[in-house]
Amino acid sequence: MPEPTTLSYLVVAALLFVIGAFGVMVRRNPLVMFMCIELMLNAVNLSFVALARELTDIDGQSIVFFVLVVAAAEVVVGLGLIVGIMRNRSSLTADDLAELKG
Amino acid sequence: MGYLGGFLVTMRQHGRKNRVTTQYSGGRLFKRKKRKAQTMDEKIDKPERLHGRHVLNRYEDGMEKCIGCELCAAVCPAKCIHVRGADNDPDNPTSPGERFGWIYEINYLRCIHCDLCVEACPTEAITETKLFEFSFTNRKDAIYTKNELLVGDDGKPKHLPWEDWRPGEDQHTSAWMRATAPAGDANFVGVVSWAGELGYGVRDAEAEQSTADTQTTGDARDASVAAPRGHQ
Amino acid sequence: MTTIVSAGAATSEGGQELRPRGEISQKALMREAGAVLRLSESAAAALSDVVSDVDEDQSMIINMGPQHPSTHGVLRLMLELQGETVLRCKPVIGYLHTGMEKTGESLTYLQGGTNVTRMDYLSPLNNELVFSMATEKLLGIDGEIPERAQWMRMLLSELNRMSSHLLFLATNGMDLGAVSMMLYGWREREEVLRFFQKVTGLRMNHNFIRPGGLAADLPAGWRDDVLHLLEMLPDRLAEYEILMTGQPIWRERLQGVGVITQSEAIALAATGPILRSTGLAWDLRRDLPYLKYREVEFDVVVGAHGDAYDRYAIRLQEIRESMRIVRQILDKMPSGDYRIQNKKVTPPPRGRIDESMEALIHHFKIFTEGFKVPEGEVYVAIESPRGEIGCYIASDGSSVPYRMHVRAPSFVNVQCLPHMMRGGLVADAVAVISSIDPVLGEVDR
Amino acid sequence: MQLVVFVLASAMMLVGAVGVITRRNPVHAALSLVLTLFGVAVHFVALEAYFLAAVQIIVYAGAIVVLFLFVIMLLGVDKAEDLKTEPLVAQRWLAGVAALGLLGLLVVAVARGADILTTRSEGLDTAAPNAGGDANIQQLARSVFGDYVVAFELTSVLLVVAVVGTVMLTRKRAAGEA
Amino acid sequence: MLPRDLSSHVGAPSLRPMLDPALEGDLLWAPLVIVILKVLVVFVVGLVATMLMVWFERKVVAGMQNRIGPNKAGPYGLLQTLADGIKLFFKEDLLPRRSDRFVFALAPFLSFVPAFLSFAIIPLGGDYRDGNDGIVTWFGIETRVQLADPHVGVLFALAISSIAVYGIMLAGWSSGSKYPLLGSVRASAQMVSYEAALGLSLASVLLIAGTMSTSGIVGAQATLTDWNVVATGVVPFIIFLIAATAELNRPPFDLVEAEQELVGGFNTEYSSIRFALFYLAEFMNTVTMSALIVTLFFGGPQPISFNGFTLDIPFVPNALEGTVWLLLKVLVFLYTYVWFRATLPRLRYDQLMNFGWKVLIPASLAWFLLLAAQRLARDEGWNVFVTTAIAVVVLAGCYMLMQAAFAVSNKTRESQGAQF
Amino acid sequence: MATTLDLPGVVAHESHGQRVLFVEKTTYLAAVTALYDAGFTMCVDLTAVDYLAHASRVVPDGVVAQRFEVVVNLLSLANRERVRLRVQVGDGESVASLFDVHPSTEAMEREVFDMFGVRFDGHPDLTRILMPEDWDGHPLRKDYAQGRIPVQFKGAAS
Repeated sequence: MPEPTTLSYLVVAALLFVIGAFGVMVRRNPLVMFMCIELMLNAVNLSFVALARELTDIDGQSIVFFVLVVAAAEVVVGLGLIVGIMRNRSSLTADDLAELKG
Repeated sequence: MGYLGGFLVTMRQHGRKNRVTTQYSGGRLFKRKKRKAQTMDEKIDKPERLHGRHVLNRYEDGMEKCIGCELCAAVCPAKCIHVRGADNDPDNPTSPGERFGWIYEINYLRCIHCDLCVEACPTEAITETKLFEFSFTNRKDAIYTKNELLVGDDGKPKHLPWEDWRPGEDQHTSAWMRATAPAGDANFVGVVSWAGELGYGVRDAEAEQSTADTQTTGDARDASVAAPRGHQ
Repeated sequence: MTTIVSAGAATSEGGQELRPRGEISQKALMREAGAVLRLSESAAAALSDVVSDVDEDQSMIINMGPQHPSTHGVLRLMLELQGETVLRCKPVIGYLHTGMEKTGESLTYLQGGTNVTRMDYLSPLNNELVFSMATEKLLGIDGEIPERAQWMRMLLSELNRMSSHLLFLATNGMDLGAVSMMLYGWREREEVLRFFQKVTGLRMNHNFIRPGGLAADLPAGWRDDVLHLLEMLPDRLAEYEILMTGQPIWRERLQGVGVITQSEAIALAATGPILRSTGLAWDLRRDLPYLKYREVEFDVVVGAHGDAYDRYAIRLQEIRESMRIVRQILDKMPSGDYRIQNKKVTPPPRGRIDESMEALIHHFKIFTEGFKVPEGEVYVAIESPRGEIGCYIASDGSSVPYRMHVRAPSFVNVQCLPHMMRGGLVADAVAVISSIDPVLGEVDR
Repeated sequence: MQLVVFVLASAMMLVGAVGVITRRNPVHAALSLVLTLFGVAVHFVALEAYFLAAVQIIVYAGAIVVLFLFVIMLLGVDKAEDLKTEPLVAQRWLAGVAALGLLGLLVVAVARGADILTTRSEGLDTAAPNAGGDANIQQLARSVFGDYVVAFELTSVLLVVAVVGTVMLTRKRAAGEA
Repeated sequence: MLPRDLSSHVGAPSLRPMLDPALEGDLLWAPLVIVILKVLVVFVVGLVATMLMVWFERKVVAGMQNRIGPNKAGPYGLLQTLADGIKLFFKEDLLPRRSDRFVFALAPFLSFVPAFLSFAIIPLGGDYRDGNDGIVTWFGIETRVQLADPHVGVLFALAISSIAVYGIMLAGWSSGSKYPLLGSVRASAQMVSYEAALGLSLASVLLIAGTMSTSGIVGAQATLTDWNVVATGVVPFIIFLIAATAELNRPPFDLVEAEQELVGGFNTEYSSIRFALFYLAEFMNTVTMSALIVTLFFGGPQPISFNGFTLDIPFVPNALEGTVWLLLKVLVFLYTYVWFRATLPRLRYDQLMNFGWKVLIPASLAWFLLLAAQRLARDEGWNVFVTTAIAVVVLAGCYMLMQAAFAVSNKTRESQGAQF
Repeated sequence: MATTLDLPGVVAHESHGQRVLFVEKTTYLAAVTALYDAGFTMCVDLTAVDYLAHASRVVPDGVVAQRFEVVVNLLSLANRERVRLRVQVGDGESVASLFDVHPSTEAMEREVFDMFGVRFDGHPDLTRILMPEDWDGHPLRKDYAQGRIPVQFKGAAS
């Protein structure tokens, strides 16, 4: 049985990233857009880990660790923003955020 | 530490005998271990005055006590008693006197067991047993007719299939009647003035309480009639 | 006639329900939010805890009841919540309305006890007592009730107070999640009820206290049974103190919850432990004494904060006070009649029926048509475990009350709920309902 | 064995990802996201990044998505989004084209390095001295707390800033405040 | 004899160490059968344990409340759970009209599966004595009495417990009704909050044990003084116990399903077998969590051993004795959980959150830092007492700072009203 | 004991040792307010009686008996005394609500409205309280037809 190579991991990661990017462009619910960003981050994480093993370098995993933390921070702030905006309006799409321009 | 004190309280309950519930299997006995099942199956003793389901009593000679006067039906706040009297056949009387209770029905879906009927009955015909554990599967069963209410030839209440009945629970069927008999008149406390029941004979009246209340002085008459309560 | 579809689409209580914010004017909202005190709109607005600037889509109206584990029956509270905070509350009652006041108009005074006893089913003897006392007052025999009957009534009334408060402790514990307390409370109450069962033949709904006295004398050995209760309870109460009062979580849950001030309580005619929790020592047993309460010593327990904890503590302490009274009753119980020997009211002794035809006729008359009560009207109130229970009877001279009204303490006390709940959490709502200790049979009658 | 795991995990991941962008209900989208995260975690395990796999689940699935769901429930925005109407003309087509372009780009990039990547290397140095069974974790710890300690401290600052900022954001304004 | 040091295996990436030492080397049928058997046994044991746990809880709580408890189905009511399960199985499966059908159906499994998963890493027995590290030999094959022993075992448990929130949360949300929704909002906040405390108190154990593998943690607790409850100084254990109770949604932290407040919370709309799954999951989780506590703090299957003296259970072979010990220790904690339930009133939601964030998390963090300081002092050769004292002073300063912050915040709240 | 109210249409009376004031509808609110000032701060009970079937009842001189009578029980906590007000209300008439003086009458007045159909002017929320919203009639009126479900018996219909 052939074993998956690093290349295959990278291809899968690329697919994941593209799906995420497409989602960000298409969806209008900011919550779902956030989720799509998470997809993209995960794609990157996956390639980092795959390459870390490929290159016998633990740094790839360290980066992923940082990405996880930053992702958490990002989600917290993002959701905070959404909650803040939602306080004043009942439905929310990304278009409504345009009002923030002032 | 207030947090922990409660733990001791709950823990302490384990061995205690002050249980709320008792082992009860609804009268079912396990076939193989009959004896064990019985010991597992505790019922709490019922007080004498308990208001349970009614019985229609007979005199010691087997005659029915009910005379069909409908007083019980009249006083029933729930209107759950239906009585019709009829004239006795002089040759084969059902009850002493002219009339007897021809139809006697109690709808137990309505009965509130206030026992006013027992107090009202002039002949002590209707009294209440200590039995309340009966569950019906249809409304018809809940309507007891004279057939079910009347005591048997031994003076004991009929044991219907849906009633959970243990030996000894048929005693003191007239306790409430005896308790309310003096109607507050101290002169009548302890005075037996009712006819005997089939199977039990004349039951003693409830002992008067003035004597039991040792702090107070009952009058001489009370003391004289103080008799042990009749556990027949 | 509404169609079935519309009846199915919404619940049928219509105007009795809490209306959504969008459907009421700001003014009405102020008034409603000021709920209990029904202050003027400006005064309500000045109250900082009146939340009026909430959007409707941020709040949610939720039904607590009529089927809800901790509404003590079929009380229905409509709560407007923001998150878990209660903004508004409206009790909707009537789900247990059985027309007992109307029924009372067709039952004779002799049968009436079976009716009123079912109102506050947790303290049936107090209901019977107030009904009997009102009847006796109408009959003009209230001064002639035998001593023993009065002491017996007091004994039963106090024991009933104990059983009712024990049940309160049980349900209060359960509502706050202390499940064991529930069973302990029921367990001790059961002991009291067993005594009642010995005396009256029934655990509840006794119909034992009747106009003119009591149905029967105390059974032999009653003194031992009462002493047994008095011996057993202090230890158990001490256990409750450890389990509940001593428990910091318990105190946290109750202290400062459901606060009501004295003036509010008076304005809402709240009586019983609710009024006393605000620091006002008002107890009809002491302040407008009836029976022989003048001759016994007891303290009126009062709180200071008017919160749920005070109400809990008051009831717990009142059990002890009741025990104190019962102990004195044991000492002072006289002998004699347990029922007035007024031929008009009391049926003749069974022994006399056989002796005299007159007695028999008299017996028949009392049990068929009852005794006639002179025309007039009267209001008598006593202290039930829940507060002032009053009985208003108007008689037209016949043997059934022309109008029999019971002033149910729970019915009035439930009005305090919206006020006590405002600003609390859902969990507090449960504690507050519990601390009111409503009996829905009495609320709806 | 490895291949089976790889295929299954990839399938999970991609199905989840497609779910995220196609499910109209945000809660369903979030659930799909969890599926993806699990797939990624399985990949991590297969790639010997055990610690990251666990952290991936704890942080992503256990906290971030829960936070998503919490907000969705709190705000009650769980109404289905209308995917039929497009706010901008041909947005979807353009997005599709852009995505395809991106994919092409990535594939080209990967393919450029394909010849090195298709060869197997030694893998991570799991036989670190005194590592015991936790080689991966110890190595990671050395890296994070040694080489990248400044970055680590910065992230912690970032987290604090994020928390404080969010608290300020969601705070209800007092009556007087603007 | 295969190499013990499994990690010394270098080479192709592999899942093997995650699974079982028996799978080491070439794939053979016998080990595979053993693994499958173990999976089966663990599953069955889990189910039976849950069943007995329900019975145990009901019986013990009944005892504490002066009741009898189940006594009809089977001897002493042992089969009551089975009877209930059968009854629930045949009940109508209701699907509320406003529910989200897919999620509604999925949620019970999301709750049920993690409950069983975390059982996989618990060492269920094995001989840990005399330097044995719990490996037993079955049919000539070395294996652990444990389904899996991943290196990140403890993290695995944490991960699973963070997954467990989904079942409850989604159940409440998908019911499409208000009380369950309130329940699930409570659930998500509560479980995420207490997970932090759980993880932090775990960190103390990991600091002492120096490994994340459960068998490794057990192996390090040979004598009574080595038990982590002693080694970490009780506090992490207490925090863990409390946080675990909250994580399990058991009284007094059962706000999620608070019957008296939320009519059952997240499972209000559930009936039939779906409800049974929730019910089972809850009790399964209790068993698992007790086992985890025993593993982490009380030496798991290790016998009680002190100062060279080992308490030996007679007539039980060493290989089995571990299981007996584990069972006994787990029983103690099961009893504790039941005891909690029988004794404590339920906390209010805000009190719960306050307790979690303002007491448990700071406390566990502080204790962890204290332990870390001690460890550092020992490693660096500093005076342990002085270091500890300094650490305590610093922590006390932090505590005071925190209290001051709370005081200020409360003051502002009082003057300006709550701002959240 | 507060002195008799100095208001027109108030007739003092005593019933079984209890103080009763017959108050006219017009002075009802004023009387309650005056009593409130005199210390009767708690409105313990408010109910009504429908005297349709007992029109010949005895009322003191100067009081015109009407079909309904609203009965209000006031309590003075300070003086420990009670006073009862009886207000004659004709069929279809309404009386003033005590709500502004005694908020406790909110539910009581609703109950009286529900049971007797007596309306209270100025009550903030005069809806039915015990009966369902779509109920016909007012049950405690004497002319309200009482339904009866026959008790089931085996032998004969009763």
